[in-house]
Amino acid sequence: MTATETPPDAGTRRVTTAKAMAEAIGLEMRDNPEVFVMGEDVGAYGGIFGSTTDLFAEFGADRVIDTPISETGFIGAGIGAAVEGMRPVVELMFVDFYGVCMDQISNHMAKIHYESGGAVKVPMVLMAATGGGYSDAAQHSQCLWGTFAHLPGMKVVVPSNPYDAKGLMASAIRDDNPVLYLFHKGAQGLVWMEKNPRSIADVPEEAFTVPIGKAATAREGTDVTIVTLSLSVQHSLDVAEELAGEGISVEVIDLRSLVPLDRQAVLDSVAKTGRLLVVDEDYKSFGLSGEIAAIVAETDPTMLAKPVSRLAVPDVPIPYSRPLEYGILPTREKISAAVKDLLA
Amino acid sequence: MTATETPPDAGTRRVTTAKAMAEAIGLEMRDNPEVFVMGEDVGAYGGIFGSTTDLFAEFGADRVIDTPISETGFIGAGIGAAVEGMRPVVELMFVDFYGVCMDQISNHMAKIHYESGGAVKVPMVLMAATGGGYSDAAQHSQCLWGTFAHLPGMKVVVPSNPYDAKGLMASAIRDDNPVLYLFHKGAQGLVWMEKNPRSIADVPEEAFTVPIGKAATAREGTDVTIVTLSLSVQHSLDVAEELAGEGISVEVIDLRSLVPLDRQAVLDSVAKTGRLLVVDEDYKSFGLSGEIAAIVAETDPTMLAKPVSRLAVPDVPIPYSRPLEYGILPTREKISAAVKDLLA
Amino acid sequence: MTSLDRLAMYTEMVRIRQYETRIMQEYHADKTPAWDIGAGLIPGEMHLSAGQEPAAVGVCAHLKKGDAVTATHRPHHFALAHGVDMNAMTAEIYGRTTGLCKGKGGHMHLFDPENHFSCSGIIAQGYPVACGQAMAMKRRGTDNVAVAVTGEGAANQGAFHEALNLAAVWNLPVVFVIEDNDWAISVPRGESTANTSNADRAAGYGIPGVRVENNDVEAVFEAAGAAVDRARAGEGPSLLEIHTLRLLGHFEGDAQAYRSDLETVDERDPIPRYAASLMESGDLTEAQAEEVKAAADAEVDAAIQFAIESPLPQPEDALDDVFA
Amino acid sequence: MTSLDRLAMYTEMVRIRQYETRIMQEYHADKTPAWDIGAGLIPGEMHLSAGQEPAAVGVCAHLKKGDAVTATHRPHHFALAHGVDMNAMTAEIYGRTTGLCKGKGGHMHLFDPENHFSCSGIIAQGYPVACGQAMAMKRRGTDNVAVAVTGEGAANQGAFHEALNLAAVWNLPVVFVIEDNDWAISVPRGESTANTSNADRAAGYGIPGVRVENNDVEAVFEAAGAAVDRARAGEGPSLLEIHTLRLLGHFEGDAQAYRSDLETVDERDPIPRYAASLMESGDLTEAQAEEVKAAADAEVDAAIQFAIESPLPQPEDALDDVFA
Ligand SMILES: Cc1ncc(C[n+]2csc(CCOP(=O)(O)OP(=O)(O)O)c2C)c(N)n1
Ligand SMILES: Cc1ncc(C[n+]2csc(CCOP(=O)(O)OP(=O)(O)O)c2C)c(N)n1
Ligand SMILES: [Mg+2]
Ligand SMILES: [Mg+2]
Repeated sequence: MTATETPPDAGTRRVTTAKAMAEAIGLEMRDNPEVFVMGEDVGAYGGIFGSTTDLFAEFGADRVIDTPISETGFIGAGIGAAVEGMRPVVELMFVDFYGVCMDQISNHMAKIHYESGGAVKVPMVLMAATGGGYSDAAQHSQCLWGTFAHLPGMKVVVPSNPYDAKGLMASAIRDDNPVLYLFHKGAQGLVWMEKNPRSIADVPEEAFTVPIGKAATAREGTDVTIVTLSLSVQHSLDVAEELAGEGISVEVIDLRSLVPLDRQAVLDSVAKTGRLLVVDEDYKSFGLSGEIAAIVAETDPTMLAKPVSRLAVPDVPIPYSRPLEYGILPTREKISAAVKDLLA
Repeated sequence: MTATETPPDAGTRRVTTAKAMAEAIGLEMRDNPEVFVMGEDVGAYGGIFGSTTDLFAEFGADRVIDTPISETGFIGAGIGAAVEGMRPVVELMFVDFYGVCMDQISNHMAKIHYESGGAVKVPMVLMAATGGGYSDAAQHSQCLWGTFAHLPGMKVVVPSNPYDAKGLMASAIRDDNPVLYLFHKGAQGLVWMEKNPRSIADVPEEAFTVPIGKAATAREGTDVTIVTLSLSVQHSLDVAEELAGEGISVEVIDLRSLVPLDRQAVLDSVAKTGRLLVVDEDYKSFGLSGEIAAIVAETDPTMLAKPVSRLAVPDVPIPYSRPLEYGILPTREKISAAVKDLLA
Repeated sequence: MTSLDRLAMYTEMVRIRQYETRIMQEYHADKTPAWDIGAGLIPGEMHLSAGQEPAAVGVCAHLKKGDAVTATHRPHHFALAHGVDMNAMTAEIYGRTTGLCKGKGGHMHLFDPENHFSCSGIIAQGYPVACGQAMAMKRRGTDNVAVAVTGEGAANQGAFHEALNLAAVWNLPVVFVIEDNDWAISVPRGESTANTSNADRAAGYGIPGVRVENNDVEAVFEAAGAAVDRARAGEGPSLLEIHTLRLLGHFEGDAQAYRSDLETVDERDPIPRYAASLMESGDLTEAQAEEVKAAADAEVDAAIQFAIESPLPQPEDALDDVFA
Repeated sequence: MTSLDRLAMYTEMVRIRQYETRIMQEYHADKTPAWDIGAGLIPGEMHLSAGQEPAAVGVCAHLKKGDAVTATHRPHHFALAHGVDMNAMTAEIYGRTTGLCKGKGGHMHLFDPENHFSCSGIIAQGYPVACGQAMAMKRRGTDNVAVAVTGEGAANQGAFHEALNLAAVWNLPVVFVIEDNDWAISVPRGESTANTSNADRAAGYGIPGVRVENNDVEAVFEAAGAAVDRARAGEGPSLLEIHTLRLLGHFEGDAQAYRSDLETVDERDPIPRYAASLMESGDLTEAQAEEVKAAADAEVDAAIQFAIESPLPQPEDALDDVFA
């Protein structure tokens, strides 16, 4: 293993999130012949959202495998290969397609280890693109991380930037457990999509890991805590910078993984600020924003100087037309307004 | 329509939950030729958990249709029939099998109305058995209502007793929206399963409706609020009766539906007691118990005299062996202990 | 097939082509210089059907009031051929309140209940839905049929199998159509599919399976006619695979670097070929061809005009229509 | 097939039958008078394989170390025939810490990584997993094969289709086995399946498909041998449908009121029939038959004894093994 023990400094090499993911996979593949990639259009195309860029050229069709449009078939095959000790990295093109293969994911990938009483391991990474914001409508714009995090037996990783994307991918591949790796299309740094400059950042060339289960304090602050993840971290940081100019000090907690969930990071920050805003691009009810609020409510509700605020998709399918879609997404404007409401 | 406006008195005719469901379906079928039933073993067998008892004898194979083991196929067919104006009642035998047909459920059944801008209706009932307690292990014992309630576009109904089972089924069939009707095997009153006497109760013979979206105060109390649903209502009522003898007054809120969720019923009760225990047989994290806690935390955390308590399956797959399974289920003993903890 | 039928089919093919061509132009018009998929008057993914007109036109020529079509992520040709209003469809693609779905659906979710037209962006999932539509038609004693469309890539999805078996066991009036355009995004048919003709799969369900070669609208018309007649007569479902052509990228913006057959794509365009053949047989004159194209262009212009002049929805409209 | 092969197959069939018979007795022993599925030493659903021994024995006779089997909700016969330890398996069914899965899995989730044996209670979902096992075997250059089992009801599930296509396109060493016992719980094959032989579906994937009639272990042996050899030789997957017999209810407690063929079930029992044929051919004597049965009974007794004497897990053990 070429990884360093503690995450290295980022250096000065600027890389997109997509490229960072692909690099991490490539480094693991060089290191370990049991690692291979499979999914729709992961080969010559390089993954619709760039997650396997250049891997086909280096490793060929034998280790970067284009599949038929048979998600149950090839995710099941990933599980079978993992059970036999290989380390497949399988791509589900859009997380929205989970419904055609959810049995393999939640009843097999996630449960075999437990059902077997620990006798069988399933060291597999399932990666999928999430999120909206570019008018791809109800079946291609969901986040759904709350859905997966609710179901036991799989880790759920949600990077927000290139550095974490690379380090978390390395950790995911080396993990002996199934890891669902959800990357936001809008944070991939793709040339053909509107993007935040935070999607292109300094990333070390060598392999390194970011531990799964540790939140990051993306920005320190004292007035309000924003607990968030994925693309919404980028928006929240933008808002925090802007509000700093108005004398409002926002702390931004980037969860980085939902399973395991770094409860302590949430509690520590809320203990400090007394004000909690959860920003989530997934549906509002019965999901992440409720869980984060519950963590405080079941630990010590008196920590809260104000009721918890939840900014998430208001339990509607994602609409197509831009004004409609931006009407329900957690935009910078809404984040900013929610922070101010908490301080009002 | 033969239904009365307000739910009628229960009368003195004792009926199991399973029979109550089947009766409601039968009454709607007599009334409306567009209603039909489809699923695995719903015909001569009468539904593995009795939900279609005697319907085949009355209505025949043309309206009570046994299907191949093709859940995507026949749930999709239910959607197609509903889109054309019929009112299919489709059974998914165990909710655990959702993974082989979740795309039809969450990307089609639940979204077509919205995607069509309201132009298309999907008046369909999807019913499924939930829950454990009889050693059916990880793939046949889940509740999963949190999973569905998180996803927009379908109502989610969860009766706890025969009266509600009948009235909610009638409402579900008459609803112009897709309704997921989740019934707990352990509350069906089946002859071949351990049961609480509350699963056999007085139910009127005629058709009637129970409104979807209204929680019931299953028992009034002043010291602690238990918010719960389905079989856990029965357990909670048992505990409340027992604790009454010890001078502890427990209020039991039976949610009856998760979508729409009767938030006000939760808030009113907690306002009164200041102490909230959520009892849920679904997985703990990112689900119902978090949502209920969040409702209080985002409304007024100062209502809480004590931190919220959540008793749910502790994020493990359901194990097979009885001591293991009862180790993770929300049993009467654990409910009782949790209530006492809230008062300690 | 009469001369009039031929002319009608040609006209419809041109109408669709002119539509797709204009949508392509409009789609790209305001996305440059920094190409952004979410920007412009038409945002989001755009899967155009240029080259696949023979499939839609040859099949839909047999459909009548009350017949249903469920299409895919690439739905425009079937929508137009099945009679969906061009104005309302275009307004939907432009995300306007006058759109089929008031801007909520978009190009992959076009719903027209009057014409029993719908589509879905999830591969092969329209097949089961068509079975249910056919159940309703059959139960109500009509002779209507449900047509379900997928691509050849979709024929490897489980829903395909379940729907074919269901329709066969229940003897439902469904015509299952596969548009084989050789590609599923970047994956060629041969790398994804374990046989050369999906029509062979029909035998596994005891139903007729026909493969139409050469993207020939008249051959499609013949084969589809037999399948539709069979369904109307209560004799059950059929499977029809149509070898067709993806003239453009998978979606707009697809550079097609992977595409081995790119060079010969243009020469395989079915429309000039059909025009030539109709002219040779005397069914079409140059002047008629000009007229057909001009009429199509005028209709398309008007539809785009209608769309652009229609209002965009308000953000808060997003909260409506979750429940009826 | 030698006389020894025949005797070995007979012996294994009897071993399985004696096992299932005893499990049935034990299962019901402590559930009366008020029959409760969750009560007793063996709680939960119980799907027994009595009558289906020819399928498991005929197929597994060809398997060797490193070969994998994925079975279904009705897994005991394949587990035993594939070499899963009877003690550990029985202890699992009794929910004990000495069980294959320490009591976490139960009768539908038996995992034995040493023998590459697993099963799942979800219809047809073992088929794709077997493809992945076969991928690993092939990539590692072994000549091992993966066997995947389902019932005939399961052959209408989408996963079946996806797995067959995948294995065929990738030329994987898989043997797909369908146990056709005529019933899927209460639904007869004819009402669920649009053809009379699932072997016909193999052609849709360009792979060999064979149907073995008559629940005949020797015919299964022949057909399975060809399929396994083909897979080992790198020639790809095959589909094998075996017409077999569900001697008992779908699960224990099933009254089978729906079952039209109930009367003739006992006379179709494959074991007495095979015994008679072996005696006729001189491959088996009465005394040998007694011995075989006695040995099986002794082994089963010991396994049940082992299970009953093993400790039950502690409630808090439920929290372990979620993550490695
Ligand atoms: C279940 C599912 N998997 C994957 C996709 C992504 N996807 C959209 S179109 C497409 C290729 C479809 O190929 P084909 O069926 O041949 O239709 P074509 O695009 O050629 O018309 C894929 C993989 C999807 N929409 N749904
Ligand atoms: C996806 C799914 N649907 C339904 C079931 C419920 N179920 C369990 S066994 C069974 C019948 C299976 O029939 P078959 O495949 O013929 O196997 P057999 O029981 O006859 O061995 C059904 C419907 C299931 N376990 N999984
Ligand atoms: Mg294609
Ligand atoms: Mg069977």
